[in-house]
Amino acid sequence: MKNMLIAALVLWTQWAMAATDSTTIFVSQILHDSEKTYAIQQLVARQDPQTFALLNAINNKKLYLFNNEAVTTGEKNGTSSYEIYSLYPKNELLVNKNGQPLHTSIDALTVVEISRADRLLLNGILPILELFSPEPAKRMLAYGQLKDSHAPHRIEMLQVALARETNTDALRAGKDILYAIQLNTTTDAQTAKRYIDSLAENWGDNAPVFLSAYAKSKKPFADYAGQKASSLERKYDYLQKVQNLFSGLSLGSILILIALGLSIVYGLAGIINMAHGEFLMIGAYTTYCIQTLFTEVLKVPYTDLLFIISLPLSFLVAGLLGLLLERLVVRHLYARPLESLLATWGVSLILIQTARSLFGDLTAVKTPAFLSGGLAVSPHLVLPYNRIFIIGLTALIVLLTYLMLYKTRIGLQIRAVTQNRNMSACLGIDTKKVAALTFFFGSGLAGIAGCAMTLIGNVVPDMGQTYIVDSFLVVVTGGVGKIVGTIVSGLGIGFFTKILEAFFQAVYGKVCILLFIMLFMQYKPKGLFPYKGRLAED
Amino acid sequence: MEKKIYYLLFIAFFALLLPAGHLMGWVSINTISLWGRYFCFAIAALGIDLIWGYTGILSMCQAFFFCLGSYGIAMHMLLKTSGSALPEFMVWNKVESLPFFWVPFQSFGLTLVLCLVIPSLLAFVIGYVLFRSRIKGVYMAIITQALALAMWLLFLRNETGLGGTNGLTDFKTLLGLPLSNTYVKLGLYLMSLLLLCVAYFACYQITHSKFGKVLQAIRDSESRVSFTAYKVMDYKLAVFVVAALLAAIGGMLYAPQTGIITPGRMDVKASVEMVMWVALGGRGKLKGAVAGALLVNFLYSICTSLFPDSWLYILGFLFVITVLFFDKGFVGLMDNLTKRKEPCY
Amino acid sequence: MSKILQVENVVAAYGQSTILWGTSLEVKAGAVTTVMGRNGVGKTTLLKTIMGVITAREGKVVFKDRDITALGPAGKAKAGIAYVPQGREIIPKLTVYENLLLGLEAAPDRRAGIPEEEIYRLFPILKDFRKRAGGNLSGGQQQQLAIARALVSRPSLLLLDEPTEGIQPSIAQEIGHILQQLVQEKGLSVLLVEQKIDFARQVSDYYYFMDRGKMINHGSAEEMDFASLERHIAV
Amino acid sequence: MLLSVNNLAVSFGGVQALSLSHFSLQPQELRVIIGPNGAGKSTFLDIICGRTKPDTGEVYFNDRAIMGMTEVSIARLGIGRKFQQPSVFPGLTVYDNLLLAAKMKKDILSSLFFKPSQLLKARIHEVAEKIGLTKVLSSIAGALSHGQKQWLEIGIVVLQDPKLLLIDEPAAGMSDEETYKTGELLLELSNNHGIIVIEHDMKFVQQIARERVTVLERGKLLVEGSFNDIRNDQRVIDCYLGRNNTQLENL
Amino acid sequence: MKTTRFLFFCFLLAAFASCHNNAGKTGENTTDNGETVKIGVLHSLSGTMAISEVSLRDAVQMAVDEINASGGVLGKKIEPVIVDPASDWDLFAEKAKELLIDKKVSAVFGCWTSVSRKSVLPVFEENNGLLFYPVQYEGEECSNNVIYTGATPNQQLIPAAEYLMSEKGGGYKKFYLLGTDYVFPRTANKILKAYLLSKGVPNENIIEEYTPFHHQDYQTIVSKIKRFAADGKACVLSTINGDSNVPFYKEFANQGLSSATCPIMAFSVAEDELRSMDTEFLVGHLAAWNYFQSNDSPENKKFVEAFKAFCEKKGLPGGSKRVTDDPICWAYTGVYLWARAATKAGSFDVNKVRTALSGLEFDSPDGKVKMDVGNHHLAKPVMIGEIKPDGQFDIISKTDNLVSPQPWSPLTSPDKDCDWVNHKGTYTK
Repeated sequence: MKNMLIAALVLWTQWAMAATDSTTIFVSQILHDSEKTYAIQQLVARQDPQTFALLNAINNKKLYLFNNEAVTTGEKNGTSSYEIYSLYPKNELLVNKNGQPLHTSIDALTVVEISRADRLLLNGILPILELFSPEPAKRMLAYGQLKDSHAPHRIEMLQVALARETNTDALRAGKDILYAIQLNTTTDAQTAKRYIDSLAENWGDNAPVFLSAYAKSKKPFADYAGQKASSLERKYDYLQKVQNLFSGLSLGSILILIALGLSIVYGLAGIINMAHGEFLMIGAYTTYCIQTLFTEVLKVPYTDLLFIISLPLSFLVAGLLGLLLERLVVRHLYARPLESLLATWGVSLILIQTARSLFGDLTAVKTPAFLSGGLAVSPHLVLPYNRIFIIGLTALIVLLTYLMLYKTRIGLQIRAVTQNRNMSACLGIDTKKVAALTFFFGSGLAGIAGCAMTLIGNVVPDMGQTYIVDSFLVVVTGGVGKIVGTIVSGLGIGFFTKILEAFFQAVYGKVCILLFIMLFMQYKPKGLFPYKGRLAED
Repeated sequence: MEKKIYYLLFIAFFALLLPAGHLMGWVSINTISLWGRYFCFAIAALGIDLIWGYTGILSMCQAFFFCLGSYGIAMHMLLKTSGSALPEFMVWNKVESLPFFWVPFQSFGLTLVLCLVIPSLLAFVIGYVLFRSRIKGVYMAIITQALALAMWLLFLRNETGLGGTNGLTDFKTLLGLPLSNTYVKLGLYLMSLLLLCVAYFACYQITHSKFGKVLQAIRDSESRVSFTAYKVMDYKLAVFVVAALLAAIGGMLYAPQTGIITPGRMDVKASVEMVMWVALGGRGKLKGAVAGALLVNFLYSICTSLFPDSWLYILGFLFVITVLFFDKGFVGLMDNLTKRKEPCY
Repeated sequence: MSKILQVENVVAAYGQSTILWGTSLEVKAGAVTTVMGRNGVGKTTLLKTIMGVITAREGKVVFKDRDITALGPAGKAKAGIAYVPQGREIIPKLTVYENLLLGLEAAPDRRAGIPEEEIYRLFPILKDFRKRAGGNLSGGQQQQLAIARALVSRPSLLLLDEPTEGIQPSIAQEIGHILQQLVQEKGLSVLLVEQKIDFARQVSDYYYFMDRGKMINHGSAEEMDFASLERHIAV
Repeated sequence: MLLSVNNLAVSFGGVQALSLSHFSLQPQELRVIIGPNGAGKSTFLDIICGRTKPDTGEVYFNDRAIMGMTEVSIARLGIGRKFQQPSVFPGLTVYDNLLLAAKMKKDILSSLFFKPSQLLKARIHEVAEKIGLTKVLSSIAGALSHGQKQWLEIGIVVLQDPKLLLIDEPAAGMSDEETYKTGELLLELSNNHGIIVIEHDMKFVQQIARERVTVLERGKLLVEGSFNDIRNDQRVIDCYLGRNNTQLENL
Repeated sequence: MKTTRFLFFCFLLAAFASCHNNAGKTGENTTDNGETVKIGVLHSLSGTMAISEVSLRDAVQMAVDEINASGGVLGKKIEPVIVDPASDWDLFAEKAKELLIDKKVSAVFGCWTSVSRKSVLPVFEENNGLLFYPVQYEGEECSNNVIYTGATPNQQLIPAAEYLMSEKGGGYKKFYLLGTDYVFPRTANKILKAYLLSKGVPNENIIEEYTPFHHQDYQTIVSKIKRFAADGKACVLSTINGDSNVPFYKEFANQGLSSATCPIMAFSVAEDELRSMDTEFLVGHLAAWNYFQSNDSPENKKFVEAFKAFCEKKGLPGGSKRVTDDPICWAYTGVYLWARAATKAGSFDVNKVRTALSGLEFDSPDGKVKMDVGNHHLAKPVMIGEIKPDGQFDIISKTDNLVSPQPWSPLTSPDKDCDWVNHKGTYTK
């Protein structure tokens, strides 16, 4: 407490001392409701980087008073508390006495109202203002906007800003512009070549554009720039291909995740479960409910933990509902695949409508922080974390499923029961229990898939329908009841879809995939991995 | 003999009594058109019963063939309605001249021929590819379902030149007769009824001929049929084409009575629903297919008005319960109720 | 000889058609009891009813002085009855070893594991084919596997349904030997359903004749008149 | 020569299922093939009737190469097949089962406008009489007993009026009496047809093997000869019949 | 035998049931018999569109309840006939016929998608019904039997594009027109493109792209946008529909794009869609509408409160957490417009009500709006909103005056216009 007081005192004295400065006076006018318009005009005219943070806060409508000091909010921490940055005279993160960032709820801050008209005064200096924005994305945008600038003072400003730059992406974007401007202004051939090299080496977003523009000019080393530009383009195309493959992998993983449960239920139990997609929906809604329950009913602040615990819970909930379905409906339909298709279709109608009346409409789940954004493998190759997570999850689940089915007693029982129910019973297996368990497991897998799907899309009652036909195709193409087949065909269809999408539009890609599968079935009518030898005959 | 009387009564009721009721002012034209549309569905359902009920091939793309018929006739009507101008949707789609595949549909005769030929031809090609590689059972169901999905997506695209999601709508005349005219509606209704009767009779003949027995034999044991020197593929193909034809005929009558045809009629759901009619009515029995199509659609119409919030539950439970407990459908259920129980082993 | 299984006036049916019309039978402990009869008289149905695959509508099944009529197949398996059905019913996509593992499901003590040594001594072919899919074995091998699988559960009663159907003579003969060996060495009780007199004569201690769902004659091997037996099976 | 086969070989998943250098059959000959389980006997029949495609080899039927033809064309040439597991049409009546099998034009149009002639009806009743199914002609085939189905299938094959009948384990699941009757039926058929029978029941084999018996082992021809030759052949005894076989001693 | 008889009687019963359904009222041409006047509500309560349309049913119900509570119209209580066309376009036509022919309703409030409107249009024209259509649409239509309370393209698209190009809007120079593949996005983009070209935006700075309904996988498209936006000053004009939005915005954020680098201006994202969405990725992006819940006029505050209270009282999903948005506001306003017009005309007759609607003014939650004299559309203000974390919009721009509706965009159909007073609907200038 004492320390706090002293700190406050020190801060206050600093502010009081600086108040003699006219800039400080304007700032204080802005903060304390007098002559705001005039003060802002003055600050804009001065173009003093020291005030940029403050002006930025005005522009972003994030200017607050905290302990009588101008502050703005930074990173959000939890549901309602933020990091706080002081704005003037110093722009820095406020810390508490332990040196930890200070977190404050938004209610503890007093909003400084600036009218829209006043905010519009900033338009003139916005480009350079944003150079000093605390958000890297805005800085990047600001660098971009200086592209066509030839005003020397702006270049200086750019250099100043780059000197302070900490974010690598923003730094690259800034350098991109700087080198480009310098390249275009220089008259010396060797210097030009050096800048060309720097541009290419830096490889910002605009580098190919600048280089090819330069290549069109009659300036020295124009051809050289052209070569560099096309080499960058080639590199970029190559990265695009990698990105495409990654997209295919991620789509394939999703398909596998859905098809796996389907394959177990359908391939091994002879049930075409048209309601499988609805278990996916149930898994997604479970995730949603857990989040709502904790954050809105129990008022616990949101943490990423909620998503982690929803994973097993969505397995459980979807599985239990699957169990219920098995008891009520599917039990009567073993070994009648076509009837099971129709009955479960009816069930899926009911489930969708139930979800609709329970949850009403479009909902979505908050993506955990550790899964937002992406892994920047190289400047132009960003692999989103949520997709990486899904790929990893799929791999893990495939592994667990494999172990469960082929290395445990229950797996053996499942395989036995699904191939010959009566004989398994005669061998002493409780077939009802095993069948129910199979269905539980299959539906549970769909539930996990649903939980994972919340990372990508929204949660809607008919979300299950989106992928269901594709997943059936995966199962059929892979060969019924074969995990390996499901994996290979899931990945195959994922890759092919993405590759074809690069050439055609999504729809035509899909039609092509289907034609391809039909042709494929011409010589592999029982899927990729049919059973061989005597087993094949029936 | 008694049986025949009821068929005659059925026809008499719908062919005479209902129109008469309309002329007397008891039955609105809307009800008449409604039943006319149900008859179109029933025609398609007969096809499904042939291929699924009798031959045991679950085809989940019948709605696609249904729509091909509908689209054909709709294209013709739309061209007649818009006269020399381009159909409206092409205008906002930035299409400047009539696409080549629209041109033949300017003639009614050609339209009729194409509406029948295109679905049969497609069914032939699809059937040839699928049956050649001996895809059957669940594989057949899934692949045809995926096919329906792909076609649906294709028809949804505006580039396809068939009106995209909006489909084709706002037809005014057929053969120069205004579609809004009550008597034209009545005529279409009677036409549908007539064709339903013809289709029923034809299917009856087919299923009671040796051809029909071969179909059932294929359902029971395909390999035995081959070893008995029948070309299984020919038979399957024939019945697949016949089913597609029936669906297309149903579709052709459907479009003018409904006034719109959209890809929504051919999505995955639509095909499964069509199969559902037959399942609910009683697969493997022609009257089951007709009964299923008529009753389910009737329930759909009634329930969406009477119980707008809960009809899906009602129909959903009906589906599930029928499939679970009355696997022979309405007809089977009534057989059980009315006939003395006999060994079913 | 004490009796291990007693079937009293059992009536059983598939759906509407009744197959067993009050069948009674006793199986002696430590001996092979054979049921014979023409095709379609209900022999297989009798075994299925004993095993619980078909529920008896009337009558009782008593096993080791315990009424087990109401138990399902799994319960009966656990009580100590092993069943080798007609057509073997090997789980086709499981390996031979996995099929054997399934035998353990009904064993009184799972942890004891498969008595591999004994099984492979009786059926050496299974050792070589341990990792093959059960469905890829030939008919004779499958029959051996089915019996081996039944033995893994250490049953006190073995139900065998036409073990020689479609089996080459040498293996049929071998199966006969093994059966005799099991009965003699381990005191296993066997209920055999068979149509071929030759095989039945090789192994049986006691005979029943069945016609139209009922036992019409029975007697021990010694007192059996095979001429009249063939007459019964004829018609 | 009704059927001759040269250098036939097929393997499944790397395992040689059949490798037969030569096999031939005279018209009106009844040939029994025996051999251990898995010796390739059924595979051999499968290849002849077009169900399995061999890797190499030639099959001539009436001096016509039939390899690569479809099941249907082979069946039309006059080869009929009875399977190990009875394969009939369980949903149709016994009469319809026989009707469909009867020799006639089998394309779609003829089927559509087909009307059974008196001659055909008489023929069906005649065959039904022979296979003892007259009383159950109008019942559904699925409701027949195992043995009746076996006979119905034989009836189906007979009505096709093939020149060559391929019959796989007709006695399986039949009592001795039924087996005997089946044997008599086959013998009668062999007056007009070439027949290949696969069987394990040695008593049955003895009954019908008037001419030659072929023994296959591991896909290869082991020995061919009269029943008595075979019965006493040491190789056959070792691999198939077994020593000290009480059943055989009864023969 | 008996089965056939049974079946026959089933059909008999069914046919009679379907006749009975409408037989009672046949012969009576007036609809305002008795104490009540019927109106039809034709919104999907199941199927894909239920997500959006259920709220509109609720809004209509609320307006009806309010009017009934204050004494009804012309002394009669309004009796809504609610049916469920189940997002099935054929069923829309069927239900429209049922409402008009069998139930003889005075007006119908319904439809959301263009295809549903196109499906019922011939029915309304044939039977001279009156449809109040509350959703923003693509224009190029002008039916005498439809009252369009939603926006025409010039009331939403053009002001939004104008704003983005303006200095204060960010001065954007490159435009990615991304939409779901159906008539609204297609027409909207046609108009937008014409507008942008007319403003001197070079053709290569405009990209048009469409995805199918329910598209979920936006990886490829977002990486295209990223490249397009690399050199700055690019924005996305999105007509993406419904459930494709969240995957799109999520992918957008995941690939490192933001509202600062490349804002998305959405024409189909309103408060109701944002209600329980995770708005984290959407914050800062824009939307253009005629109404926002955050509009802080007293009328609107009252309306919002009333709507929440209504939903809570009726036990509708969401209860007091429900929000209002543009279509809800216009669905609600539509009922009042009809009631006012009927009162003004002194009759429920369609022709009279229609005449009375011409030029009618009404104080909607959005402020004063006015029916166009000739073209059956509503003149209203246009606003641009910025998405806030709580799923509401910060109104950052609003037109000062009402923008008059132009069903035929002068940009794409300069020769056409619509007027039902001086011309017979659409005419060539």
